[in-house]
Amino acid sequence: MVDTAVQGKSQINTAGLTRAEYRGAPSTLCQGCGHNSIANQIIAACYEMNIVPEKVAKFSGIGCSSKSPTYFLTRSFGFNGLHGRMPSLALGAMFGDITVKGVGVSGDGDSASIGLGQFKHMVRRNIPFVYIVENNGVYGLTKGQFSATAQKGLSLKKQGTNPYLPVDICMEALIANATFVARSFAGDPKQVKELIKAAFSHNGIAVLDIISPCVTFNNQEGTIHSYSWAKEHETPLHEISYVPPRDEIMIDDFVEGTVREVELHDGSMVILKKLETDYDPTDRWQAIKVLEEGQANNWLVTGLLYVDPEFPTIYDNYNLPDEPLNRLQEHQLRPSRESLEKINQMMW
Amino acid sequence: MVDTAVQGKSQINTAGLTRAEYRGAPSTLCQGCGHNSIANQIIAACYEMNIVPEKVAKFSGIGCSSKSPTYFLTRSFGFNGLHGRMPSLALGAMFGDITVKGVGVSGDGDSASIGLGQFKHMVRRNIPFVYIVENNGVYGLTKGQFSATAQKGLSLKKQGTNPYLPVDICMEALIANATFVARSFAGDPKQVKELIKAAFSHNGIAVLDIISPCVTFNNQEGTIHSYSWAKEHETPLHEISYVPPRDEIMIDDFVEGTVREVELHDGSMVILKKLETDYDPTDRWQAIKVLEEGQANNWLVTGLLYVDPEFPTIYDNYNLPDEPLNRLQEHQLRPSRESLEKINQMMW
Amino acid sequence: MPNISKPNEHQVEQTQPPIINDFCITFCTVNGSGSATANSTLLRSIFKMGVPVSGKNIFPSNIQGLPTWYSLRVSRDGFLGRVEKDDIVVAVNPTTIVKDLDYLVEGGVVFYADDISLPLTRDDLVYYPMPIKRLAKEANLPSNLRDYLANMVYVGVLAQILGIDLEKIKQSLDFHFKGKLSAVQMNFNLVATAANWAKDNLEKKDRYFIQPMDATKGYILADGNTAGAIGAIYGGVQFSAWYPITPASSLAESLNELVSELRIDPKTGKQTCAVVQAEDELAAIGMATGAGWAGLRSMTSTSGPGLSLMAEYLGLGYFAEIPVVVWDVQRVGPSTGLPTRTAQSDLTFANFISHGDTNFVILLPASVNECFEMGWRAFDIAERLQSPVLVLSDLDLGMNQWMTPKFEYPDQPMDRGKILWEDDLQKLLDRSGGKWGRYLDVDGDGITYRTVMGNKHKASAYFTRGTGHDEYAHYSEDADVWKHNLERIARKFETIKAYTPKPALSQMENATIGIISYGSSDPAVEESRVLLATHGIPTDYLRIKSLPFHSEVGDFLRTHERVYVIENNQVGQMMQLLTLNFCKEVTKLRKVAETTGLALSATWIYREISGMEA
Amino acid sequence: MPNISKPNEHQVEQTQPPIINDFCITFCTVNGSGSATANSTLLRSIFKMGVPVSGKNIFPSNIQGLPTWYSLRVSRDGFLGRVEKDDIVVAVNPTTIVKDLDYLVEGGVVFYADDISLPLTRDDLVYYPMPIKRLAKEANLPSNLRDYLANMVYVGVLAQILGIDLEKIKQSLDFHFKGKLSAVQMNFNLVATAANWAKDNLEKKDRYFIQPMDATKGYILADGNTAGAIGAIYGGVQFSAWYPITPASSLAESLNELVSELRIDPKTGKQTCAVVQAEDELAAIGMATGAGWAGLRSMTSTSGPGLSLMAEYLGLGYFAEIPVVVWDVQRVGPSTGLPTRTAQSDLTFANFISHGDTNFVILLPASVNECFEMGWRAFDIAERLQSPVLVLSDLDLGMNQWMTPKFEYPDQPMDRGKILWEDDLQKLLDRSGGKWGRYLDVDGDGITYRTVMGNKHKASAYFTRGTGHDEYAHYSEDADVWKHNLERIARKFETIKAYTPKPALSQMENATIGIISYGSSDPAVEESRVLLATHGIPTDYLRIKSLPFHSEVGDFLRTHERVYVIENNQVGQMMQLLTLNFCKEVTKLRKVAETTGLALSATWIYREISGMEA
Ligand SMILES: Cc1ncc(C[n+]2csc(CCOP(=O)(O)OP(=O)(O)O)c2C)c(N)n1
Ligand SMILES: Cc1ncc(C[n+]2csc(CCOP(=O)(O)OP(=O)(O)O)c2C)c(N)n1
Ligand code: SF4
Ligand code: SF4
Ligand SMILES: [Mg+2]
Ligand SMILES: [Mg+2]
Repeated sequence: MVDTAVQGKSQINTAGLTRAEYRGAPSTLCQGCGHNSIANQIIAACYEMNIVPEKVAKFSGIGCSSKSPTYFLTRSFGFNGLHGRMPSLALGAMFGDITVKGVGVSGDGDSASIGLGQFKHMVRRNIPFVYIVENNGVYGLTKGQFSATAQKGLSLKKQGTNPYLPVDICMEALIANATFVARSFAGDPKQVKELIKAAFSHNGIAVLDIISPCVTFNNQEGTIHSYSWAKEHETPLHEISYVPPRDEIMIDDFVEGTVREVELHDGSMVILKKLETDYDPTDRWQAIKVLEEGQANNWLVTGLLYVDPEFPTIYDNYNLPDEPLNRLQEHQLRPSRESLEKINQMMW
Repeated sequence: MVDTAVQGKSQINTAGLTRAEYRGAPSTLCQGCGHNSIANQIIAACYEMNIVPEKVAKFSGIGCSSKSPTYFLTRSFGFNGLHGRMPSLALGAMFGDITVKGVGVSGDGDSASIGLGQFKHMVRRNIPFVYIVENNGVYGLTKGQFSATAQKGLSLKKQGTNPYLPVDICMEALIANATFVARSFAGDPKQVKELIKAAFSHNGIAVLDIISPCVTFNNQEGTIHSYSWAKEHETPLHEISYVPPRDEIMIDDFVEGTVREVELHDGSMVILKKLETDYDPTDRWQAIKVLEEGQANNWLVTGLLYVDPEFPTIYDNYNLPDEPLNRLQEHQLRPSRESLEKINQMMW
Repeated sequence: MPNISKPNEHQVEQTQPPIINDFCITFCTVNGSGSATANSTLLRSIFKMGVPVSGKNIFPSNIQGLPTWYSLRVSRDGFLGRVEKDDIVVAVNPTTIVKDLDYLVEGGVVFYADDISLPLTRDDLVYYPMPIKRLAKEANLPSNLRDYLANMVYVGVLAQILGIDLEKIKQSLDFHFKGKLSAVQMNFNLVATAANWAKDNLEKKDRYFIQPMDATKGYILADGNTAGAIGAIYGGVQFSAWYPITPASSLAESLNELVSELRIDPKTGKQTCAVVQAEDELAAIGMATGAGWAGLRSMTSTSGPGLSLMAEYLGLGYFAEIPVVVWDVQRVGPSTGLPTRTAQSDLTFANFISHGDTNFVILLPASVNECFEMGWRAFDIAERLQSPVLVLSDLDLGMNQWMTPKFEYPDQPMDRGKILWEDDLQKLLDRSGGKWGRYLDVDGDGITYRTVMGNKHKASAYFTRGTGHDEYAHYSEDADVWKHNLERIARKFETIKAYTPKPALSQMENATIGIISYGSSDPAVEESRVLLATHGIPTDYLRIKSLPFHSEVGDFLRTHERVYVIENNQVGQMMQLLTLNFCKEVTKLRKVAETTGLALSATWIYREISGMEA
Repeated sequence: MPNISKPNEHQVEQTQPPIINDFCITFCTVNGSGSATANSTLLRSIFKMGVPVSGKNIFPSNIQGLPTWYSLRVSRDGFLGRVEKDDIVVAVNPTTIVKDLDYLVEGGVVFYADDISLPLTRDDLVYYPMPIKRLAKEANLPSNLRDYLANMVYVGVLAQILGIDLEKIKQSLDFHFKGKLSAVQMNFNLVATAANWAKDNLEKKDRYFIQPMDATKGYILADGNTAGAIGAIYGGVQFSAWYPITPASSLAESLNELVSELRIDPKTGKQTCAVVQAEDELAAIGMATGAGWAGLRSMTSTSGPGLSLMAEYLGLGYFAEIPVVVWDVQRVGPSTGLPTRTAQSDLTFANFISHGDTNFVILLPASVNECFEMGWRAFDIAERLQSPVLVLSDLDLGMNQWMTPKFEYPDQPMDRGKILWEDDLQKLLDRSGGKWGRYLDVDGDGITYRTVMGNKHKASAYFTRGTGHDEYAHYSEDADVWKHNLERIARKFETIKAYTPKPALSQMENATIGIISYGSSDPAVEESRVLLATHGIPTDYLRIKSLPFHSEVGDFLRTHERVYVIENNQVGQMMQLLTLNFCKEVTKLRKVAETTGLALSATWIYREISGMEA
């Protein structure tokens, strides 16, 4: 309905590219790993949004999740950084060319254990960036130890029982004044894809906490990071569709009063079809509340929890040139000889 | 009324000590610095609670605030650690002797900027520990740069204008499932003291976010870390009094229905005299709400925001001996010769 | 696919003598496929037959589906190092077979899964097909386990062709599955079936044989990480904080498991050691430092990236004088490097770690047995020195199974160093006229007396800090105080040499040249010395066991014409430290170093040295 | 309180000749009291009189109320290093006066606030009372400023007694208060009043005089941190991330201020550099590394503790080959150490920083002027080398005001290194038959071509990582790939020697011995050489300006009988690096190193060397 990209798999989108041109190297992750599904949705979203791969930069930390940027968008620059320290790396890099869209893929260990501080501070700065946490409750790459998002009481063979309450990535993002917060589930590809599209259009930090089961180490029935639990308990706040800028919305596609629309900074729209209740994603307080409720009721609340499309970004503090910073040349960067003479005269 | 310690300054408390014996070295902080008042209340609280100084261990990071553990309880062991990394240091140390009470003094830079990750993870582990953040919105010791709790829009002479929303220490603690969260103001010594007493009695992490103005770098009228603003906008949730264990509470001191009582793990009581509204500090959700409200209304909400006296602590995961771990001797620590022989037999 | 009998016919000369208990088998599989059980079963079985063995796992940095190699070396002479060539390849992974065969010696042997299409690259080899899929299928196994169990087919086939005792295989399976009968039976049945199939269908055409020996008495099979953990347990470790990282994780994980087995006080039923999984390495070293300060025998274990994150805290430990043990199970750096490959390249970083003038004791275990020994001894040294002690192990030592002498019970009581409890402090005060200072050098050895948190003596408390302080632990910015304090601390590192392990010397008759090496390069060095001696180059060998250097190192340098310094890194880091400390002898030093992610091999060392000696 | 004229009478012999423009005044105050303005006003005024000066602030690690010293050296010969003794003390702090007077030379001078009770320790001195409180009170100043302004009293008194031109003082105040007339007037009035008071009430009894000279032409007054920031601005810095830390903060803070003055594009009105205050040093180096990767001239600035936190990222920078400039404005370590004192003790740590085999270019500015120069040059080197470049300054250089030659405009166009934009890449592809790899060594100098984020050429993108990778930036765990890649990277550090500053040689006739030093020890070394020469010990001097060493260093060692290595740290860290690199010459090396928190003094160096030469 609102999917404006071409339909066929081998067809060319308005960027002149086939879907295949958005692919990455073959995945080396386990078969069935949630992270692979998410990579596929990133590919689909970028293809459908007609994004030019060269206008995207990919970042990650260290972990199975953090490997995945190699598995999509080969034609984008990428940087697989240090464990827990992707936020700073990405923030610095984005200044190089703010016309490039940044996307980071991290894990729950990477962002909630070692990286909690950097994650929160990046969020606080509201840099335009799509920050995906592939959340499986364990350290996959080091063989299944509990991460900070692991369920309290979870028992794993080699690890014993986790005594701590989990860190809630979305709550952390909200409290840090994130301007776009969403939760989803790798097993709900349609929602993942639409959220990624919206995130790419958001002018600010967009945090996506995606439950992404680790089939090798943490997929026990009945535990919160498993496919089965997530499937059973997923409670979407709405049905989400993304409409790109300049696309006509066929408002009569929707029964009056059954949708909410949020216009993002670039003119694109997020159409939220109401489900049980009417959820307003521009109310930060409601977002916090629905998370608390979800926790109390064992719901996996998914969807766009919160968005503030117009909050100032970090770039607003810097009066940056239109030309990408990294293309400026010597004459634009080195002040004149005379100016140094003036400085010398001032120095005594 | 509930102050059970001796009254006169030179009198001896039930630990056999004078108030002077709780003092520290002379302060080298600026005159009027909020941190000094807080140190004085720590002295007063410990004296009045009859705490034996040797049964307290003091910790801090780096900053003006972190210097203050030298300015109280000279007879307690202390460790002035690294910037932002006090939580881990203290956590490890406390295992040495869990009969010792731990108190940490940190700053907003120390705990909300560089130390946010360690702070949150310490909180999450619910180690019994009094964690005081002397919050002044700036890095005092490095001469007044904005910290992560600095007010948005604050303009300082050398620093320009702070573009970011502040980190809210109490909110961060609540979200991290702290079991005792309070906010106070260095200019409200009575409240500070009673909260410190309650914190010392709490069996779990007790986070005290105390607005403590930096008179040298961040005390401008009308800004949220100044004495004047805090005085004007302080909105106590209740009038708090601490009653030590084994003390009879004269319940008729209070008009029926005007107080709430919370019994802490050691049998002591926190008596909360109702003010405008009836605030229930055992309801985490209310705590979050009142913070949001405070923010919206420009209130400095103070008092005991939240307490859960019975949540399991980190020690509950470890079946530790009654005897302090650091007093165990060789025969208790080195397994027998035979046991090693058994291991050798198992190794092939 | 080449005819099986064909290459055999015209390549393997039947006249060549059999090769008994002296060859290397490499298993080429993919990770996550369950081959580890099969491989270690074979290793254990051969070991049980009294034959020296070692196993090296060459695995990728992912969880499932990429090529993995396991090299099992059988060595009647007890050589345990890596060899450059394989004698036998067990080829189960079609994607790597071409390259895998390249590594075979002339006339080597290939056991291959019969659904792989063999490459035509080598016609000098003996090929044995193995109907892995078919036998596994016929065995009627639970479908979720079939792929894992299938590996037992090659166990059975190899057992039959090489002569591995099926009874020992059964015992090994029993060990592996901790006596769980159904599992043992299910696996063993397939082994037996496969062995039978091989007996009926394959004709022995190669010359490799396993024969029982009596060379493993007094030895055990273990990995260095487990050994380090056991050592720590017997060293009385009371606190460990760690963060997961390959190849160090299993040290802390073993420790965690062992605590509940070995460190429950029989009297009180209470646990005498706490293991905390921290949120990262900065926190892990912070926690361990706190615990060490509070009087606990405290440790952390990590690998290179984690060590980098510990730099700031280690400087605090040095300067505030806090005992703590840090295991660095090295992997290939710089940076994330090759997380699942081995190296000895953190040495100079460890030596110079943290800003300002610092120094550290570094222990260098060279065997699994020594991992155990240094596991306990490190605490004695740390508490004696009151400073961080670093133990540099590596992936090869830490994660691979080694034959090693059995662990020996500590030959010394614990040395808790100069710690004062209430009575001790009172006595000291009585003796000294009331004078005691945390940093007061009473004994003149640079090491001062400490009390710890919880001490109830009124004079016991002091304030610890990373800033300047005087002998009484008071804050000081005074120039002389600073200088003298730093000089005293430096003196401790002279004192401690009486407590740290001296280098091990091994001599040969008529040797005029020497070798210096350390850590996991030792087995390759030992073997290379035999090679060199056979070729007329006898060598003396000094193995460094700890830093700072002992005077014996200088003596060794002085008494040899040339000294080869052998290590597994790029720049020759031990060579650098030797140069720094024994610069006058430097013209004698020769660097023999490389880093490829693999352990050094004796033949490479032999080539390097004999080349330079030529 | 001693009678003022008394000690004077029987101590200062009027027959002694006057001392002109060659002495040291130390101002003893408390911090946070506003004395900094007074002190720098005097410094500037004397400088304006054409007399060489330098000022050193010795301040405590707190904000207010503790003793602080400011030593103002006047040196007609242009010596700028620290001196061990004071000639004149301005005593305003009663708590330190006893010790302060101890530092005075025989017959020195004391200007003291007349409400201080003078100690009776020295009767050889000339004492001048100053009615600071009274004059300040009578001046009718705004009460909130009175205590600060009161310091102007000693400015006036000293001006009168020593002969400092009041007009220059006015100019200095004008400079300080950026022309704010009311402030200038208020301060100057008090100066004038005090000068008048002194004229009327004090009789000159000492022999110290300031007289105009013409020795400051072509020189400016500046601190190293500001100079470094200006240098960076002229180096085209585009991104800086930092975290506050003494003594480095003012570098980033200056940079931040300068951007809005100097780096607004006149055409677009846009800002061409972004300065980000990070949440800590781990984040600062992360941001700077990201920006460097994205093609920005990127930097961070910190001190020891921050450098420790940067260890992991620097290893990534080395291995992933990312240009980034890291300033370490050193303070006294280890650990938090003495945060407000100076040292050169991060050298070996910087050299070996990060796990695994690494290497780094280290620049060693020795003067404020060189801070400027290396400020811009560091970017050229970093982008040429594609690796982190460390600049080691220190507190003495960075935070103190120095007389220094004026900044010279960069004599070379920017070297952006081997960076390819769309057209460049296309040309390269055309040339090479479509072959381009991020890590492919086309030129054989170890340095490969890079594209950066935002390049729209379809072949430009690659994936950067800290794990093993091949020439095309693809993930690889291959042993040979690893080894060759590391070898190529090592080669870059040979190549770069053509780009890094060579050591500076200064010779004397008949010198047979040499001195090697670097950084802020230079002024003391230069002065000590004059002292030594005067005592018959001529020396040659090689000042190291960068690491890795150039061949000139070896030449210098080879051509001198003994070489003294002079530095401000405990273990002799440059001496260690020299030993490592030029071990054959090591018997010639003599360590002259100490660390007390203060800059080295020429007399100390003189005593050390002449002692060893004796
Ligand atoms: C500094 C550092 N410490 C530890 C490691 C080891 N390590 C690699 S991945 C990882 C955890 C990854 O967990 P997560 O981010 O949840 O990703 P997942 O594998 O579960 O997708 C760890 C601890 C490292 N690479 N660097
Ligand atoms: C690793 C490290 N980085 C930076 C510093 C410098 N530093 C000292 S105190 C401080 C900030 C203190 O701020 P805060 O915690 O708010 O304490 P305050 O002085 O305001 O009480 C900083 C950045 C340091 N000591 N260590
Ligand atoms: S180990 Fe878990 S997280 Fe890693 S690839 Fe496998 S399933 Fe995914
Ligand atoms: S600078 Fe600020 S925080 Fe520091 S002591 Fe002074 S008033 Fe307190
Ligand atoms: Mg995970
Ligand atoms: Mg602060």
